[in-house]
Amino acid sequence: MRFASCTAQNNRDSDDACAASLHHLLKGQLMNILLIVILAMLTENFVLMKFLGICPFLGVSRRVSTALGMSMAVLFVMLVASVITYAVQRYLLTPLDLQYLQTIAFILVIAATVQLTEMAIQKLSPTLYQGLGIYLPLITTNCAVLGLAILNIQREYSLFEVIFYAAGAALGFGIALLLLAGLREKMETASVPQAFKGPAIALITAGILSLAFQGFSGLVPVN
Amino acid sequence: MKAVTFSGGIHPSYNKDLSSAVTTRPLDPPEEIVIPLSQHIGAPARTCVEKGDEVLIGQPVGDAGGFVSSVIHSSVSGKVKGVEPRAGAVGTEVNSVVIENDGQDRTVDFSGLGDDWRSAETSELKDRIQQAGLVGMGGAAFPTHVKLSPPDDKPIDAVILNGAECEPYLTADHRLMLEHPADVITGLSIVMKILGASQGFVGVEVNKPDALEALREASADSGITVVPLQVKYPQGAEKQLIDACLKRQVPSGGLPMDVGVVVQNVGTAAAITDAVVRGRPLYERILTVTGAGVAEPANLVVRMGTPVAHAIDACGGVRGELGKLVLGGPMMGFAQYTDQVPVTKGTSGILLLEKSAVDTREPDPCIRCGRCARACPMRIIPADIAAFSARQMYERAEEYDALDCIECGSCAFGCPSRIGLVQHIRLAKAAIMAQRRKGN
Amino acid sequence: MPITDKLHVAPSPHVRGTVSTARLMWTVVATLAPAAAWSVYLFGLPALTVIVATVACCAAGEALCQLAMKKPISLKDGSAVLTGLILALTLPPGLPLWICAIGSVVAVIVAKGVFGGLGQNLFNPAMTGRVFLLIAFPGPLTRWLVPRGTGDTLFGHPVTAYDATGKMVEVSANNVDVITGATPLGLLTEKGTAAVAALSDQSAVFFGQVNGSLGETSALLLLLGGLVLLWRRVITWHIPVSFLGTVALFAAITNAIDSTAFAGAPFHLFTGGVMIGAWFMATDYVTSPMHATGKLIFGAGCGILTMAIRLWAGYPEGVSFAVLLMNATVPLLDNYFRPKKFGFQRLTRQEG
Amino acid sequence: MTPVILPVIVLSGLGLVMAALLAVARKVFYVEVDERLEKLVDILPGANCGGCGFPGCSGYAAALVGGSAKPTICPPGGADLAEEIGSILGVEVEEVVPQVALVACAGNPQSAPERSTYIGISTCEAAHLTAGGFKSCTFGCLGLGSCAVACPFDAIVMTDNHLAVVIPELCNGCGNCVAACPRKIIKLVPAAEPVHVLCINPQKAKLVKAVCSVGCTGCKLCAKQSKRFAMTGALAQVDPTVPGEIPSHAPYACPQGTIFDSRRYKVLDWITMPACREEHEILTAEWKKAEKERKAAAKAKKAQKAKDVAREGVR
Repeated sequence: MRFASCTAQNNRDSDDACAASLHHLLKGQLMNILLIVILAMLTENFVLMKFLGICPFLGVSRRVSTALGMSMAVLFVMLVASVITYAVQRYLLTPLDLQYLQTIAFILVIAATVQLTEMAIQKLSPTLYQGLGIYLPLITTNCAVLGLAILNIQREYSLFEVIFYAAGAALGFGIALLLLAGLREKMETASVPQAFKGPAIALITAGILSLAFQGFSGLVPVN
Repeated sequence: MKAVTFSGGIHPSYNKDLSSAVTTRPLDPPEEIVIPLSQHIGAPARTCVEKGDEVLIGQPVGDAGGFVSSVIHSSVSGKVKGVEPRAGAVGTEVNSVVIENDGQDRTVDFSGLGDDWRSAETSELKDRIQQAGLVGMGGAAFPTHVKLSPPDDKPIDAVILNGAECEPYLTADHRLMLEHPADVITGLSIVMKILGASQGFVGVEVNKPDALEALREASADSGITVVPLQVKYPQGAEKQLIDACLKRQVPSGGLPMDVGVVVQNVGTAAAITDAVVRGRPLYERILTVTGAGVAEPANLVVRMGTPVAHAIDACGGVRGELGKLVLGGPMMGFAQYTDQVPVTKGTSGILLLEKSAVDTREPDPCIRCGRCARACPMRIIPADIAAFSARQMYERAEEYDALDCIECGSCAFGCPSRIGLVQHIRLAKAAIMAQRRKGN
Repeated sequence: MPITDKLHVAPSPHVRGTVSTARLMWTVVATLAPAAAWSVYLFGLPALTVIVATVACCAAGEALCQLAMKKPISLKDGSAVLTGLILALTLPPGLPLWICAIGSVVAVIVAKGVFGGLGQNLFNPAMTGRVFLLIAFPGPLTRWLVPRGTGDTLFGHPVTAYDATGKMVEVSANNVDVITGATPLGLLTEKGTAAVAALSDQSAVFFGQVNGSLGETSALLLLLGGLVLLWRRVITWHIPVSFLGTVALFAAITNAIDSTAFAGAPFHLFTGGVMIGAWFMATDYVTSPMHATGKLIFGAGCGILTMAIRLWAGYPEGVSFAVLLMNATVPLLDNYFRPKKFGFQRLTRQEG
Repeated sequence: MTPVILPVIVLSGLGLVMAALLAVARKVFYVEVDERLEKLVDILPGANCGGCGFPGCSGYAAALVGGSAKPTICPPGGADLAEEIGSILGVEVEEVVPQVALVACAGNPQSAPERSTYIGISTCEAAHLTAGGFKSCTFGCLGLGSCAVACPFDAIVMTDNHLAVVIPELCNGCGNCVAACPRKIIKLVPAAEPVHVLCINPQKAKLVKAVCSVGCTGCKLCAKQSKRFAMTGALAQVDPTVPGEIPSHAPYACPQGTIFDSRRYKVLDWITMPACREEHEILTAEWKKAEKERKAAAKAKKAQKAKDVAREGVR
């Protein structure tokens, strides 16, 4: 919207200045976006730094292929849900002074988005649908998506920033999921003691992965 | 000419000087000869003699049991004592013709083509090779006439003779090339004529300079190239030899003829000369009796069907405590449970290892050092395949190209954890093939 | 003479090379020994106790795991000792021994034992132990002794000291329990390149007359050790070269852009854990990729992450985090960057 | 507007919009699901043993719905399950004969000694492929437990004397062990069959005796006791297709002690406890003595009769 004012003036004298400011603006904006993406992806990695969305993180990290599918599903849900919840908050709840309905309204939106994704996946890729199993509908109550929607509002991000923060968060989720899936696939050929097999060793692995991600703390300052 | 090679491979201790200087000598056949009817890849031969029959040297005792099969001849003159199951080289009992040697060495009439082979029809040459019961003498024992009958859509332009003898300890091919270079070269010329190939190569590792020299002299003016090869195991593996000599890579799952090449062992080439020029079927071969477990390592000309115990006795018997008895070389040979197994067409050596040299320790866990993958001449990943195989994950093993393994043993040789990589992969291959057969 | 004894039957091959797991591990231990000895010379008893305690705890931890899992005790293979030694070399001298013990337990039990022991672990045990300690005990882990021969000031900065309760006190002859000073990387993070300008000109960093973790001191000895590993064919060149190369390149570029904010390549190469990391930690067989391409990517990843953490993140040093993070990518790297197998490409036949 | 009504309206509106969206999506992404499939998956045992030959229970269910599998081939489920499947699919079901696996080898290291020392991977397949196995008898159980690993029901015990034993009570007859045994020693037999020949070596007496003291030599003495013993070459086997009951003295007729009778011993005891064999030998001796006496008596009777006849003839 800020660009619009620039072009609308359409004044020859201010053209150069306008271009310069646009350039500056773009550079600043680009840097800002890059920082937001890195922030959401690494420094505030939803799974490994904020411990949100652990259920699908452990549930569908057995195979790299399903993990990839899950990451895509989460990316879609996070993007759509972020945008819709942003709109619901900004144009419905805030004007009507109904902010206290935030949680229930957001869950409604997220649930619908997840349902939509589920139906689409069942139609488009039955194998992936089988692989994801119960964890797909469980994105509904996935605290990562709800957490993202609420963080967007709390941080007072613009729509533009919301989209990139959501994308970064989904990428971060995807990276964590893929790394863990790779590690767990490798563990299939390891002789893990009987007592630690399955979720136990997966949790320990996730813990060490989280330790490693601590290295990213402070990489990007939070606002 | 600079020595050529392939990528990967290992440098084991060769220990060839135990026997490389010992001139070959014929071994008198024992009183009883046991000739297995299955000495080759393919269908076993059908016996064509009965108990009580008199047989001569060179007389067939078994007819080919199909196209991919081989004729088997008597290696002594005497009386057939029976046809019965006897211990074979892979541990199971094999139907064998047992012959009592009368010691007179009477032979059938050998009538060869002499120098007329140059003008003979290729079909006659091939027929003589088939009737002489020739098989690959490097170890695999694949019937030679089958190799010389490629389908029409696979034209052959090059023939390579394998004189690398990259297996440690073995010196049989070395002695053969040194003592009978002309036979080797003539055999190659016959094969080239049969296949209509324009190029002929003999690949020899440079640790046999005298053999290289002898072959160079024998092949002067024949248009055949003697190729010096770097000393590296498995330089003599078919696909690696072709890669080194011609820079052609046999495609995965393919055969040498897919790149227009046929490979024969030098021993087979000499036997081809024997069969075509002199009319002598394959009833004896050169082999090396060697290892720290034998008193006097030697190279012997041994009749097929001679129990290995007889050959060992001829070399001064066992020295010290015997741990392992291996037919073939140490890298790909077969360990035996008894010394009563007979020498067959594919037996290139008898290796005796002392008890102290046998490693009975349990393997350590894999530390993923990657030595196996770097040593693998097929550039597959033995450690991963073995890990999948050990957990019956055969589909993953297939995905990791287990079937491309040539079982050369380079991976297991260098494994710091002493893991039986070859055995794991062999099991995976067997399981994958079984699955495929089931699927079809 | 018939054979009466039962013969051994086994699948081929019937001969084996002489390399063994134990020999590889002890070779690495031996190549690390000079650097360890140097740290003992520099810091005296506090360094020695850390090394001895950590190695002993790691060995005991490993033995305990193997007892619990009813496996044969395999301390002879040297892997636990190596883990202990590497962990010790990443710790500051004078670290309380109970912290050393906790680090050792995390290293050999949590990061290795519960995964099934040698060869089964996914993360470098020593790095896991070190990162755990760094996060759990940030104070003690960043309290550095001043090495022998540098006096009461370090690079022109006053030396701070802590009393027995950990409170910072003025240095005087009577009240000093431990004399400490910031590491070169710590100085860089806090005070910028000007503070270390004098330092980077000096050969002290290279030869090791600096303070820091036991194994962060002498880049020279570590480099020599690494070269020995390369010469003995214990490791391949890929990971160290791509790790060090990436660090150098990254440092050179940032230094060229803004030399007041970013130090140059030699400084980044020879300070902190880059040397020990590139030669001894990132090259750990179990937790690094098996094949050449994967190794190059792995090394480069370590380099980039190390520099990113050093330059921008909250910690002055990033090698251990970088190695641990890249450890997590190893299965994916191994799976997607396999060597091209023989006969994969059908070559065109020559005519004739 | 009261403070209650507005939020209700807002949420209902939001819900309606979402519902409409989903309704459209359902049309676009409609997928047909066979209800019978879910029902079948529910009633199948869920052990995923693979005894039916399909990949797991869900694979079998899919094959059933697709019509490419019979309802009777689930070994753990047995006849009851077959009937249930039949009712879901609406088809008639034939009768199922419950089967159990049997390890047909009793040659422990004393009776069938090792001929070489094996070094290598500890599975039967691996040992079998290395110089034909380390056991003197190339048809004997190697005792490395590949069958026990393959058994999804833990029904196979590896004994201290290096043999595998199937516990019939635990066995569901899925046949995984049959496929796992490289020597084909394990076979499926009717669960109700009490008597078995514990050997599969088809070779002639001389060769069998050279390698094992409890192997079947093909002497045919058992076949004289019951028609149910059928000879395939030089190997006796109980023929499940022949009706009738095997007399309890039949095992005593075997000079090698190869025949096992579950009416007298549990199979695990028979394999592991020397006392069983000792008792068996005593009983055999008693039976032979009785048999001898019976024969002698019969002979005497016959002779007497012949005498009588002769006497009568004289008269």
